[in-house]
Amino acid sequence: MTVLTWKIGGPAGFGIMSAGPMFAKALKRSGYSVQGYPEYPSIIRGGYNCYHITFSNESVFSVYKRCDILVALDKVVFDNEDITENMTVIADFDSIKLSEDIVCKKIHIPIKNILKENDFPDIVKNSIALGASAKLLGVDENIVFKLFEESFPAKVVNMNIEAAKKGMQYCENVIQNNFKPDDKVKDYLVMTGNEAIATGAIKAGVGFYSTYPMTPASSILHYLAGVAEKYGIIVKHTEDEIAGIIMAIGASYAGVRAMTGTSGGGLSLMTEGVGLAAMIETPLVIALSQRPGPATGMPTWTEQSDLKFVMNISQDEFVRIVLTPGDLKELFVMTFEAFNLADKYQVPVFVLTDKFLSESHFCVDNLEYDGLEIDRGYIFEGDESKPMDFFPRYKEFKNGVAMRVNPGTPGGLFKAPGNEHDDFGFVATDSKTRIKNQERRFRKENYIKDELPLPKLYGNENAEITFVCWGSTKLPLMEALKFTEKFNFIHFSAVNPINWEDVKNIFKGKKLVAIETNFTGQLASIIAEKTGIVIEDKFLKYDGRPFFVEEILDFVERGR
Amino acid sequence: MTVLTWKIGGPAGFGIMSAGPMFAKALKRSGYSVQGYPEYPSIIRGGYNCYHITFSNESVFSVYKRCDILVALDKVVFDNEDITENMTVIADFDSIKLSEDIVCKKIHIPIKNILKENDFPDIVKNSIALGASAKLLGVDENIVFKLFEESFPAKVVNMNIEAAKKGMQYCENVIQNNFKPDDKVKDYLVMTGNEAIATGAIKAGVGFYSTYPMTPASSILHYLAGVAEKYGIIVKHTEDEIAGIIMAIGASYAGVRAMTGTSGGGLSLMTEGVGLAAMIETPLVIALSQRPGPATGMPTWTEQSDLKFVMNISQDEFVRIVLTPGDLKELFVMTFEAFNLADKYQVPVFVLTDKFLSESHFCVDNLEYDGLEIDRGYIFEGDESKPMDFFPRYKEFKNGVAMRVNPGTPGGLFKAPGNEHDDFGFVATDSKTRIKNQERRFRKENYIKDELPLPKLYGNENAEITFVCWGSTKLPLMEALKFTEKFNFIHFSAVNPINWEDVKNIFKGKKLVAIETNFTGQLASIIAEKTGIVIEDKFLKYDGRPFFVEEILDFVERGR
Amino acid sequence: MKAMEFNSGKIPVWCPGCGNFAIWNAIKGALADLELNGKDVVNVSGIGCSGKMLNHLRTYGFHTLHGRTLPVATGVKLSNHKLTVIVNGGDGDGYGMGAGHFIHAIRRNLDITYLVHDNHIYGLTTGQASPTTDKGLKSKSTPSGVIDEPLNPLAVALNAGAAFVARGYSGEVEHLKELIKEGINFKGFAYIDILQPCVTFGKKYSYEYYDERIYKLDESYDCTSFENALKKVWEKDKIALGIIYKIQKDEYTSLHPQIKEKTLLETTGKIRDISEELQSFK
Amino acid sequence: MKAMEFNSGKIPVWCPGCGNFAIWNAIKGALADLELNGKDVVNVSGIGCSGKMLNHLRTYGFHTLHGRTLPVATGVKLSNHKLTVIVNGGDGDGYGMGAGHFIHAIRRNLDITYLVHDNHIYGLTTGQASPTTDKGLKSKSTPSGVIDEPLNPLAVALNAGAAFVARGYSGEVEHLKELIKEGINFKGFAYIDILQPCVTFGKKYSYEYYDERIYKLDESYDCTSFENALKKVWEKDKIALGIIYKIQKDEYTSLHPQIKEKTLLETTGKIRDISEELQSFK
Ligand SMILES: Cc1ncc(C[n+]2csc(CCOP(=O)(O)OP(=O)(O)O)c2C)c(N)n1
Ligand SMILES: Cc1ncc(C[n+]2csc(CCOP(=O)(O)OP(=O)(O)O)c2C)c(N)n1
Ligand code: SF4
Ligand code: SF4
Ligand SMILES: [Mg+2]
Ligand SMILES: [Mg+2]
Repeated sequence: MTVLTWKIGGPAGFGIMSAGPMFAKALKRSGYSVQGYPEYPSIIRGGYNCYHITFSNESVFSVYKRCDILVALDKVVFDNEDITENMTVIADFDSIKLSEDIVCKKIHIPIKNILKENDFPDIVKNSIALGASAKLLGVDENIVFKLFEESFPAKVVNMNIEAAKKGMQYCENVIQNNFKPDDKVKDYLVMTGNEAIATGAIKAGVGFYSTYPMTPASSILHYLAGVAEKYGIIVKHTEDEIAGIIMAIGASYAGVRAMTGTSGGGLSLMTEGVGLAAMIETPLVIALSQRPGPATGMPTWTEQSDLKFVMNISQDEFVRIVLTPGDLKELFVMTFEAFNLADKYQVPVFVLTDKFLSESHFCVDNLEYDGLEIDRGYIFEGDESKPMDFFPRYKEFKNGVAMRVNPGTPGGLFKAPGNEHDDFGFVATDSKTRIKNQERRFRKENYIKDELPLPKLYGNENAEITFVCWGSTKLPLMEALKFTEKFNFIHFSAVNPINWEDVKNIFKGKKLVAIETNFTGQLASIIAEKTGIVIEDKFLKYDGRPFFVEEILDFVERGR
Repeated sequence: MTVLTWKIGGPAGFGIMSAGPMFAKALKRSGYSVQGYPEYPSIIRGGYNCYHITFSNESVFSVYKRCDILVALDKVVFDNEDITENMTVIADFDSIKLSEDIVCKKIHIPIKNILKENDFPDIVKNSIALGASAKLLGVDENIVFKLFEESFPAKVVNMNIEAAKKGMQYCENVIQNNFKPDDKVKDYLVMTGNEAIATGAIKAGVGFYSTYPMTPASSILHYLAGVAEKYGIIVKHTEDEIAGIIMAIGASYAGVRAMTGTSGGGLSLMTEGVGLAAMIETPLVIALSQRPGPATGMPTWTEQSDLKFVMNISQDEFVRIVLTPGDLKELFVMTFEAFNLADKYQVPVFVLTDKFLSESHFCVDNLEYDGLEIDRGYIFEGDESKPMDFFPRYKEFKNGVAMRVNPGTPGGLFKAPGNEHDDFGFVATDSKTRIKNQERRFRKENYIKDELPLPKLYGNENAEITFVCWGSTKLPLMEALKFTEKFNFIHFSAVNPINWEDVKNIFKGKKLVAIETNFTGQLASIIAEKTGIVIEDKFLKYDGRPFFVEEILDFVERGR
Repeated sequence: MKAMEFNSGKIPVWCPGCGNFAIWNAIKGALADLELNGKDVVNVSGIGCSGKMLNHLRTYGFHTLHGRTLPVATGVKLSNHKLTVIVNGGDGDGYGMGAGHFIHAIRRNLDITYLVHDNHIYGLTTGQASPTTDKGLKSKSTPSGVIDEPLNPLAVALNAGAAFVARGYSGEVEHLKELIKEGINFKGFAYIDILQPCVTFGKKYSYEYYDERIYKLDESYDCTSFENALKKVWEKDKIALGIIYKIQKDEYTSLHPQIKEKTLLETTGKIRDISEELQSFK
Repeated sequence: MKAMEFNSGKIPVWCPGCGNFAIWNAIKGALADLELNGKDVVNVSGIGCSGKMLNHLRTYGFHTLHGRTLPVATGVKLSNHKLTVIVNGGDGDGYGMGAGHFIHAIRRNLDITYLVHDNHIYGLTTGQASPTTDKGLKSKSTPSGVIDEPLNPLAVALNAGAAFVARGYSGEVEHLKELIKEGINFKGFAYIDILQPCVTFGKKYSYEYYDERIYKLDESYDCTSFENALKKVWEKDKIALGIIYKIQKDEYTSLHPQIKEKTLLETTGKIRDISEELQSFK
């Protein structure tokens, strides 16, 4: 076995969402590569929550359907999980009705009794389970205790340590695996996609972040709010998403690196604002974390179904950059570069993610690279000799791009107008001006194209099947690639604007299969639109879950 | 000469926008087919307004660049119009500086003096000009006087008649044309595209129309508001477009035929609402009158640049019907049918128009057809025996469609949820339900396809060039078709969902040229997306003006 | 129908002790007391813990978008004014995202009942500050403490022209039930702000907090006086429960001759003769 | 700079006699009197006749979307609080579409000046009813007369917690200029509703109408009293001009330690060392 999977489940409110990630970190600190995937409903109490960890001594990328070790904190787990013979299940089997009928490798921990005997509150159930899991998997208990110290209020640390120790008592036999922990990995980072976006933005010097909370984008807001004072960022939870994007545009107009982030419903409300940013050519970075819709849809689940929405959002036509990173590194670097692109080309830049990528935990060696540099584009420095002069803010300076001016600059006066306008920003509707502007604004595409990454081939060049994917679907494919040579895949980490002639070359001679978590195959649509290449074979999933590794392998085995 | 063109111009506030249409009607009542096209800026006073009429004894469809007779109510006209030698210009040349330098056929009318001598207010300038124009073109003066009676408050009718008579005095020579007025035409209708939409909606039994005013869609609101009490319609100007669409959805949910209408900016604000209508499967008709953007753009000009926005609006994916009528008849009938489609398939139905089609005047023989019938789709009639029972409102009844229920129906209780849901409308996020719903909702497309019109070929089957167009671009092509056999054209009066395999057949063997008033060629993009057929030749215009007939003929002459 | 019969059969997923349970019971009780039939009631709910009310009532229901309850309710009521329309939403939903609709719904005075579950916090999205959150509160989106002044929604409503302004409390179910009945019976826009403890995220605004401060308005209070009402809504320390302001104003449906007799649902949706209309274009 | 020097050079396209001319002059005069330099002023304008102000001022300018002036102004001011930010918008723009932003901007009390050109009508889109249009008015969108109650925006503002509420009038340019100066000097959100006759579509609200009813608040009026202010804004028949309410409250930028010294513009936009941040993920 090259990977193991562990899962903890229980009702909402049981602390699954803190226990899971903590155990992922414990495994990482033990020298294993980890990937953690949460599932939960949009309810504060009562629904079923679970957290699935994949780990190995080799790199792991994504989540399996399979669960090797299941921690069942409550009987609801048995209603929600398929228990199989080979599964190791940690539970208080005494408190489960008809537990005799459950066929699996049982590890019984009398949680109820432990709580009662030690006068522990319910909430330490997790710690008992983590203790047991640690023991079972050979995780050093001090790693667990250290994590408790880092995570819990001082006064409850000891109680949790005690609880974990009790759990350990009931669990002697270490699961057999031939993993050799890797010392390098101990120093890796474990973080969510949203954390990679937030840290990328911080690195890039973001000054202003404004939005309205919306799952699964909210944790970007929370993260940035948490460090706002430390880094001197202004972070605003506004009255609605309209104000969220418009405030960010105001900030950007004033010269500050500004960003907003939301999910599809919020982006719907931001629609008009996106066009405003485009028309006044004010840089703007928009993180979009997708979830299934339409409308409120399935708030806590995942899908890649807003790509075409983003490609065509807002009335009329304008250049927008659409980045579709597929892992932590890409998220971090592309968020960083998104600010440069926005500043250099003065267009809205979307960084797309989805609930799976945004809220799951992944392992990465490091995110500090040399070579990350800030480029603010062309900015007019001012002319003290004629401070009150108007400046041709919308006159082409280079490559379709005009010079920005920060208000306050002497001699840089201009109007930033949602209306069509002359070089100075005054309303103009004559035919010539309109044509000049549209052509200039679109000319930028020619230059942006050269800066964006082309889709990249992963795996054996000559495999039978070539999956075509974007965004987070890279991850299950990377994981599946470990097990077969039958497929390779092409991953788009940017969709617009890119050089489609080059894409055609990359596609040449390959048996293409579109793989996306949406109903229609949106990237496939865009490929047809841009190249005329119609990908007939599609492997689509639209149930709110990411592709599980087994599903990909099955598909490949079936030969389609 | 087969058509003549007449134009009146002056500053905003001079009444150009009432004089122009009035004269169009006068010509129609004289037995000529007419087409009237207004241009004006988004300013109440001071900008340049003009109204261009094309007329003939044969059907006319669209506007020419050429102007044969120009009525210049003010000197600004000379700054805005290219005066040519062959033009007949009606103006008060005395009050124009350097009028000697203007080379054209001058008809001098001392408007200023007439006003002074008769103690007329400025506003009757128009009537003087109309009198002169009528004389010049051989329009019976009684037709003009009758129109005054119909249009002006009783107390000023006589004054305007007197003014018109003065104008006539200065204009004896009738322009030479060999038009034979057609008596049938006298009974035709002259109306704008928005009026065709409004009357189509009235015919269809619309009960609720709510929106926020936005040029060029506002006149639908104004028209419906004007007849609301007469026909028992509720028409609401809401606090914003968000409320506009959401109220309409509420009305539709309650069982009433509901509609909203706006332009691109307003639609941006309605984005989230469109997805809501789709998710709760509540019928909704949305009229979209396009104007150039992005953002506020050029509010009073025309473009066809929201097609892809509409095709992809709102998060995630859902079936939407996109109708793109090209003339009054299509607007009327398709608006009527839009309500049937919405009711039968419980999806949002867009009726696209643009400023050119919405606000220009066109001639049509009649709009009352036999065969227009109302189909409200499947509605649960209730079950008195168990009034408080929940009803499976979202369970497939036929063709992907479930039965609607109007609240108040016994035994029809259900929840209309923006969330993903079970058959009764209660929140559900399990994999199976989600898949079932997405598949059911999309299944409707298969049936809608068979109901929507396929693109239609106009002109000689074997012409050298085949233009591909949608919406209002049909009109200049129809007009240009009178002069050459070199091209024919394929007009899409519906874009989604249609049977694309059939479209491929229609395209077969043709040298296609996309012709659209937008920058990127949006229909061409959609064609590539849906069929893989990439139309390389594009004739695009994106300056806020419709295609003028001469431009099309030039293009055809140039051979591309 | 009895109150219990208004249960939908779905088990509520609110946290144990949540103030929403009481509101649920009050609504069911009010519907029962008024002898309404669930089929004639439309419950329009926002998005939030508050909005989940929808799932638990045996009535027609509409789960709107976040912040959009009132426009939906307006469309429904104008289309079929025989229906009883009850709106549930949160403080984030109604006073944040929906603040504009709130003001404009008040201006219309349409006969609907608007219940705001005011827990001074965003419940469902795990505890961010809402427009009624106090200054200084530390939340996920305001870890250094809220710096925006909290909104007094009742004061705003009064001054936007509301004809019925009341305050209820989850800790006083019977009283709340009576308020909701008054709201439903009121011919116009009946707005009830409900103090609803959120036991999971609402730190300060607990049952204890309220129990120490609330008092009920009684006969001696003249709720037709705007001055009285203003004083009540700006009262510090103590919190008045009951109908704070109630006057008679033109109800909105009554201003539509279109629906004087029959509902819009009954009169429209049929093919119309438009020959007269077309004549005017000749 | 002199008032005249604040002309942009573009010729205004308002109707002759439009109240916007006076507002234009008052703004220019105020900027001149305060010895502000146009380069340090950002004028944020809405969409409407009112919004066209932007084109006529020799300052930085931002022509927003309809209804979205205040969020733009907030972003600008927080990013560079050394700028003077003046917002112009219409009654449709600000009280209709923008009502939610209005309420929430008030809660923040950010140091900007908000001028609402209140002509009780939609000017630019040819005369539809606005939220401040009287009941009964017949307009293109309400041909049988408005049936919504008109909004009293000053009363709403006061009760939403506004710290500076004033009323000006196009017929009193000097007085208006002084108000705008006070507004700019006020450290917080200065809201001035300006009675602006629309000579083309504004039927009732003419100069004559106002001239008969207005009076100016003088020394004897205590504008720090909330009760006084409430009385003033609800006054019938007569219309008070001047500062109706003014109190000192925490100004919003001052609550941000991030911009205590330098502006956000100066301190951000540079690459940051995040090694400490990353450490926490290990
Ligand atoms: C457009 C949009 N933005 C954000 C959200 C996410 N969201 C759902 S409920 C909610 C806040 C709920 O707070 P409140 O209205 O006070 O309700 P409570 O849960 O406290 O009852 C948010 C931010 C959403 N559903 N839609
Ligand atoms: C989203 C959107 N909806 C509608 C419009 C059209 N529109 C522009 S200005 C305006 C009304 C202006 O009224 P007001 O704010 O009172 O300004 P005034 O012209 O009276 O100064 C409208 C409806 C728009 N530009 N954007
Ligand atoms: S989070 Fe608060 S409001 Fe939501 S259910 Fe729990 S206690 Fe109630
Ligand atoms: S329409 Fe009214 S507000 Fe607009 S410019 Fe004319 S007078 Fe002024
Ligand atoms: Mg709340
Ligand atoms: Mg106005």
